Amino acid sequence: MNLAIDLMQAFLLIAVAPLVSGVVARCKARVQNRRGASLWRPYAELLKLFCKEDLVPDTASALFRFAPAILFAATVTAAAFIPVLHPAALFGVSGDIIFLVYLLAIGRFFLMLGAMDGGSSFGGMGASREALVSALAEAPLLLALISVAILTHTVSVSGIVTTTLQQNPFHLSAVYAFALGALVLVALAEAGRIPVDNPATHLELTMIHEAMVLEYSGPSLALIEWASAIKLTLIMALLIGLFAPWGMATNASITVLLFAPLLFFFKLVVLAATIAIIECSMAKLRMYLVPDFLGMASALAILAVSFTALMR
Amino acid sequence: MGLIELAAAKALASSAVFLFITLLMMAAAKRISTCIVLFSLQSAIMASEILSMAWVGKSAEAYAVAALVIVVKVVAIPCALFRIIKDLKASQDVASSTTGVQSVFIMAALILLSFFAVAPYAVTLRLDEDMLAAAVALLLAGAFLMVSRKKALMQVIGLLVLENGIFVAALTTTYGMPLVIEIGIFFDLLMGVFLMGLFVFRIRDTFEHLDVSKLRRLRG
Amino acid sequence: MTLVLLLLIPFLAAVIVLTCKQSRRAVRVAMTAGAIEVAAIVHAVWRIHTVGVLQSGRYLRADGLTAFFLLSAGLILALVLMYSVGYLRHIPAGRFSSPRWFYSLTFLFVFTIMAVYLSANLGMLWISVESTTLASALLVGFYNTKGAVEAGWKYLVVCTVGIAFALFGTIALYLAAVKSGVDPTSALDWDALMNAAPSLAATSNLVKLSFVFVAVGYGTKIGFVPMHSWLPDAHAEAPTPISAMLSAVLLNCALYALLRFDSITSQAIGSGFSHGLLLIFGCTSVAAAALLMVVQRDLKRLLAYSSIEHVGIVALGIGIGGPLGIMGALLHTFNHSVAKSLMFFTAGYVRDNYGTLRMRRIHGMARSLPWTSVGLTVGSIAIAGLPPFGLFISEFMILTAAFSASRYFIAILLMIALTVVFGALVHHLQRMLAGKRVDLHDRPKLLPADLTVMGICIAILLVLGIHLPRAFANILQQALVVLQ
Amino acid sequence: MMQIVFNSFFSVLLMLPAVTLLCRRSQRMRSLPSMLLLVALLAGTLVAAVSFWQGNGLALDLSWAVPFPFVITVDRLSALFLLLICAVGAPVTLFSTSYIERHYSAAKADWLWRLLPLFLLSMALVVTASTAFAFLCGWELMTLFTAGLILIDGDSEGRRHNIFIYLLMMHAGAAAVIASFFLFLPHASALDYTSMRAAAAVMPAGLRTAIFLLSFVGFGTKAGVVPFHLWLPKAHPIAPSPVSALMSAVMLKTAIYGFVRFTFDFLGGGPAWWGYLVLLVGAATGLLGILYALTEHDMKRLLAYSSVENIGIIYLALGAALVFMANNAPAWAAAALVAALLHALNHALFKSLLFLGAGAISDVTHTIDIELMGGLLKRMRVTGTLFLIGCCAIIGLPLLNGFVSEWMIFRSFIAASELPGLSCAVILPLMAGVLALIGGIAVAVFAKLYGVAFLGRARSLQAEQATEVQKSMQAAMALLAAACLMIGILPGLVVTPMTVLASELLHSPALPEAALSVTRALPLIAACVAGLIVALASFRRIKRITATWACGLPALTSRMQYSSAAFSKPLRRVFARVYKAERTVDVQYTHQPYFAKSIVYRSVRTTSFEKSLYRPGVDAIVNMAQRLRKLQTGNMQVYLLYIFLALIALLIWMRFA
Repeated sequence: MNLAIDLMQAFLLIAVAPLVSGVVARCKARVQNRRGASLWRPYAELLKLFCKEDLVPDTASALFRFAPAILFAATVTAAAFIPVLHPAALFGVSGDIIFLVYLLAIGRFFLMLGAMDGGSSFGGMGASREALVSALAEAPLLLALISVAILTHTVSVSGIVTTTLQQNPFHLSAVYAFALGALVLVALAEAGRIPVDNPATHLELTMIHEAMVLEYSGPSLALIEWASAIKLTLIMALLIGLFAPWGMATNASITVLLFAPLLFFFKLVVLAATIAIIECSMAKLRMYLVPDFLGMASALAILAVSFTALMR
Repeated sequence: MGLIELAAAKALASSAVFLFITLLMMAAAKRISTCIVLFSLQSAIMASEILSMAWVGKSAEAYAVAALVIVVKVVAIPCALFRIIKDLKASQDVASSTTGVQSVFIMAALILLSFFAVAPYAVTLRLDEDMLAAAVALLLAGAFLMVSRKKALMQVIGLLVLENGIFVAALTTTYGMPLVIEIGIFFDLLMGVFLMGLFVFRIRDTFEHLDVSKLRRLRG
Repeated sequence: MTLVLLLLIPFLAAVIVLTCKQSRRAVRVAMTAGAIEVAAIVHAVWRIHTVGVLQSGRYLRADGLTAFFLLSAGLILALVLMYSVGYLRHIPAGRFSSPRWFYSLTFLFVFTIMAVYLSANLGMLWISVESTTLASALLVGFYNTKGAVEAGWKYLVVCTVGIAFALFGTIALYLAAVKSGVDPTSALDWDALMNAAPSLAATSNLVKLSFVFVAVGYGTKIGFVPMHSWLPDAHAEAPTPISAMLSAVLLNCALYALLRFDSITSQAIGSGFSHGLLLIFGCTSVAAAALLMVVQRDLKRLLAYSSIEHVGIVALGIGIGGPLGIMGALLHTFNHSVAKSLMFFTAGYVRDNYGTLRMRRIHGMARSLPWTSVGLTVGSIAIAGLPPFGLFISEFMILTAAFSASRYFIAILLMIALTVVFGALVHHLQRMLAGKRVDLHDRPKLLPADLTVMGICIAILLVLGIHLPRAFANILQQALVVLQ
Repeated sequence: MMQIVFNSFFSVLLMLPAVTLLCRRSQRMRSLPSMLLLVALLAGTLVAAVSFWQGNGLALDLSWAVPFPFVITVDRLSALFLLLICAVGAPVTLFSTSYIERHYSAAKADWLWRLLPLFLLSMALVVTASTAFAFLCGWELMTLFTAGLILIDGDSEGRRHNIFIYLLMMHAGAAAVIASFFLFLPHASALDYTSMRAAAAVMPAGLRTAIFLLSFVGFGTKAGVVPFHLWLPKAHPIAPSPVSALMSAVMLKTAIYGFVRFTFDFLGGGPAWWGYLVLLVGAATGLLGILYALTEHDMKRLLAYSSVENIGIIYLALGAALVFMANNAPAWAAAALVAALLHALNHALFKSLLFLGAGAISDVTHTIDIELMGGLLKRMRVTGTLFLIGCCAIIGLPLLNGFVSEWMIFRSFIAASELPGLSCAVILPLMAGVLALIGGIAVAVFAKLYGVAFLGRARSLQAEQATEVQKSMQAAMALLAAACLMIGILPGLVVTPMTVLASELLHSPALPEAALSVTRALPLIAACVAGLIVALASFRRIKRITATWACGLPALTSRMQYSSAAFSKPLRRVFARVYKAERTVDVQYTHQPYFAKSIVYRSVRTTSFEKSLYRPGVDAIVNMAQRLRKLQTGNMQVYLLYIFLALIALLIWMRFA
């Protein structure tokens, strides 16, 4: 029974990912008082791309074709780590936060190599900027997760969620605040949202993620787009799991199972709205200000970790 | 016989003073030949002292040593040195790096220093203090002469004075070492002087001058 | 009887070689005399090994310590004679510098060295050490060039002055012995003094005075640092076989004499004072020589300074004392003699081929003189004290003794000095070995004799580096017993 | 039985140089030495593996031959490192059978085949020795043979200077190691490991600290820890590729072995500040190593600096183990030690794979400058994929062995939060941040290396005409890649014996379950990821080859691609203070002012340890020597004065002593 729920959780996360990016786009449109595209447009886009031809540049090697597959596989496996409805996710118990971070690293690494295989300057530019962002984002991400792990005395994601479930929501320690701050900043960098990278534009000066996937088309592009959507949802689910898991189904009764997904989806929409508001209220940071942005995230993470020991 | 006893005792007592006088004159000397004469005078004093000791101690060995001293140090070596000077026709100047007055003062200081150095040993070993002081003074004077004089021949004379010092030390403390050792030391001394003479000729041939302080090719 | 033979052969050889006119006959006579002499040495060492102490007449005596030093002297004599055959054939025969004179003076030099080792009496010991100076002074000034004459003159004067102080020390010891009741006629004999040593404690400050003078006197001959200034000039300007003899045998002679005095003084007033003095000389020698080797420009002067450094190490070995320390020091003298003679031979070949010894002007040795560069590299690795060769073993022994006597300062100083020396050697070596091939068309080629000489040296160093042969270890043990 | 195989392994390694002398003449037996060496190394791997798993201590006593006790025993720790030497040595030999024949003339090849077995023998001797004399012999010989191997490749001015620095630093390090061995003497009867262990227990604290610091400096110099890393980027790149693979992968590990043997086996841990010192130095080494690697475009120098980084990571783990020991948490100390040893083994495997890859590329394109490479994956498919596996492993991506050891290091850092002490509960988790930063930058460095060298358009003619290397070279690299994958997916195979080794060494209870949870989860998750990749890759899709989008320009040239300098530019700006780069741009104009003929941009790192730390030291020694040299004035009177002054000084000293 548990295996069924875990698999269902994973598929739910993968399926709902394009919807979440649709919600974010809709919220942005609403904030900019535009009507915005329909919520289901990302699905249509993925379907369109899957039916198109896969163009491969002549200079590219086999790696160019395998990179999207490896990226998608790694992101999906990472998604299996995150508890959504029930605290025990598919790999949630055995896998842990370090494993999760390094799985995301696989995807990023192969995306960078795929970009450089295209042989054009855009790929190199995107890869070098992605290298900058990911090099500086990895430390605060890991430190923030570690601070939460230290507080809950367990390293596996499900373990963290179960212990935070049992805690009373109102007297959480200051560590959670710092960790949440650091994780939000890093999440924006990882998901490639506004302050760090502008997902909507093709302007060479600003794009990081878009520059890398410029050469891709057809099913490969679909896989990449879907994978980045899953990554966004995965991070939001992680934030929810770590900091606001209440309402998850602890026992397997049907009524709770029906109620839990609704609550989870409501939290996702709230997060999507906040991202949309952040995107509309801020302009993209200049490339050489991103290190300061991530520096601030690292400072928060370091504070979180040192406070775990001080507050003991 | 009393007279000879008296002379021997007097010689024993006063030879140290004569040695000091020769040292001071050697410090003041300007020409090499005067130094050679003073050296042979010094050796003569030493020989007289050995003779008196032999007379007092009645040991045949001491007579032989005294004879050796007279033959080698008083006659043979000075003649050899004079012949070297004549052959080389080198300038007689001593070429000292310290002026005459300074040398004398330094020599006097060395003599005083030797008295202080010897004081503890003379008392504990019940030795004739002033002769031991003379030995140490000769040693230091020889060293000073070799360091301050630039001429090759003066180095030789300095070394001979130093050897004299050691010989006097041996003499006064133990009334002479076994004869074979004494002969061996004399033989070495003679060979040493002979070789130095040979080298002085060689320096003369290769460098055309005898000023030791100019031999400075081998540095570092 | 064997001891008298040891002395007689070199003296007769010196005379006979002087009489024969053509240099070819002189070389042949010298070779045979050399062979007989080496055979006599080996026989004597074997007799000492079996009998223990050989005594003939009042003035000749040989015990375990003598045997050990005789062995190294004999080995180096054989190597030098073999090397000199190749060396002399292209030296212009001057008035004095003909092979005839060269071999007669060398055998005179060997005669004096044998006299030093075999003398039973400290007075005789002084006389023979003084005569080694006289015999070798002519050899240093053999070439009659400006540098050689200057070096010879300085060597003669400085060493004679130094040795004079040693005489004063000997006399002081004689006085101390006579004053504390030893019969004057035998007061200088080594056995008499060793037996009466405890009674010498009464006149302890006189014994101390004598050891200070002896240390400064023989120290000048050994080349401890404040008194070392003559050594680089003499070794650099002497003909190569002679500088090998000087470095490998003469330093050991003076060291042997100092060891004799050291054992008497440590019997009399305890080893604290004498070993303390040796440690002072050892530290100054090792430190100053290591630094000076860094800035040397001439290959032979570099080797001379390395001899000073190794003598310093031997002094440290003895100064630290203990069975391992002294055994390490003795083994170090043997290894160092072999390694240093190998280095001087290769330096000789380099000078023959490149015409100069200034290291900045020597390039491309590896390609133009392959065998000589092998010898030079092996020699440098050996004197730097690296594993496969004997010096690593003796340095290992000395360091072990230093640490177990918890003398940390000395051990650390020694290791820093060894590192600086290693740096200096590699720095000079790599500049000489590398570079393009220099065509040395008309230069003399290596004779098979030269190759065998280098081969023997390398073989000995390797054997001593890996496994101490049983017989050699026994001789070393016997020498140790004498010094204990 | 094992004893016979073990003895034969040693004797073959010893006799092999003689064999190469014999078969120099005959052409037919050219490959005999390599085959013999390969067989010997396989035997060695077998022996090491068996004694590592079962822990039966093999012993070989050669004291009869040498004046000092010379005993070789293979306990578990030695077996692990012997396994490391032989497991990396065998593929490297297989690689060099064809590499050396193609790259070097007959004479040089013979010298290489003489010195290579001796080099391996000296390392094996260092790792299995159980007396000080044997260890030190191996230690010094190892340096000599490496210098010989490097010299074979050529002796130009620059190379000789590098070798000189290498020899001098190794000798200084060896002096420190000798001192740390001998400091046991006053308390130990003989210098063999058993009596040293006993002596370490009774020693005063001051002496133990002295031994620890000396062994840390001595082995740190050989391992390439930051202040002493000067020689590593100078010596590794100029060695022949198989030799630099052995040096980087295996020789650095002998230093780790030495440090572990001293700190954990003899001294058995010490006060907490030892741990913090090692942690600090490890962090500095890791960060500086990877930051210097970032700026390199010479492949072998980049890999050498990345070795410095990985040594830093190993020292971080060792530091953590020391801190755990000080706070008496032996279980977690054993876990940290296992992490360090596993990372040493992993680094040996993937670093040798990368160096052999670099060797294969230089064999085909005759250059190791990645700015002249590009698009090699299309032309050298097998080498490209194997190099990719190596890069993924060194970054620590989950399916490969790098991840397992880094995960364990992270896990032990996190576990430190449970310790009562305040300082370790804060410092160690923060060190996890430093390790993550090092990992992040490593991803950038190896993305640059692989992207610029293997992907995109070929940047030079040689890269254009590159062809695949020989089968034996590919097989060697494949072996190493397979080992990386095997440990990556089934870590239990290697980790369980290591846990036994660590708990034996630290006399601690079994490792905590949490430290090994990854070894359970890895196979399952690996299967899931692999399954997904295969499913997606096999999805048949219509594929059309077109030209890369060039924004309307007629055609893209290779110069339009991002070069390695461009790729690392953003990160170099972030860490500008570490480099203090000196940038020069010189433009040559054609006859009109606005039309530049060529623009050359050069940026050189000005900060270097050599200028700020080593140069002043050497100059001080040389100045002192010059002043001392002036004392030898050449004037004889002055010499006599020295003697008299010495005499007087000693007389005065006598009066008071």
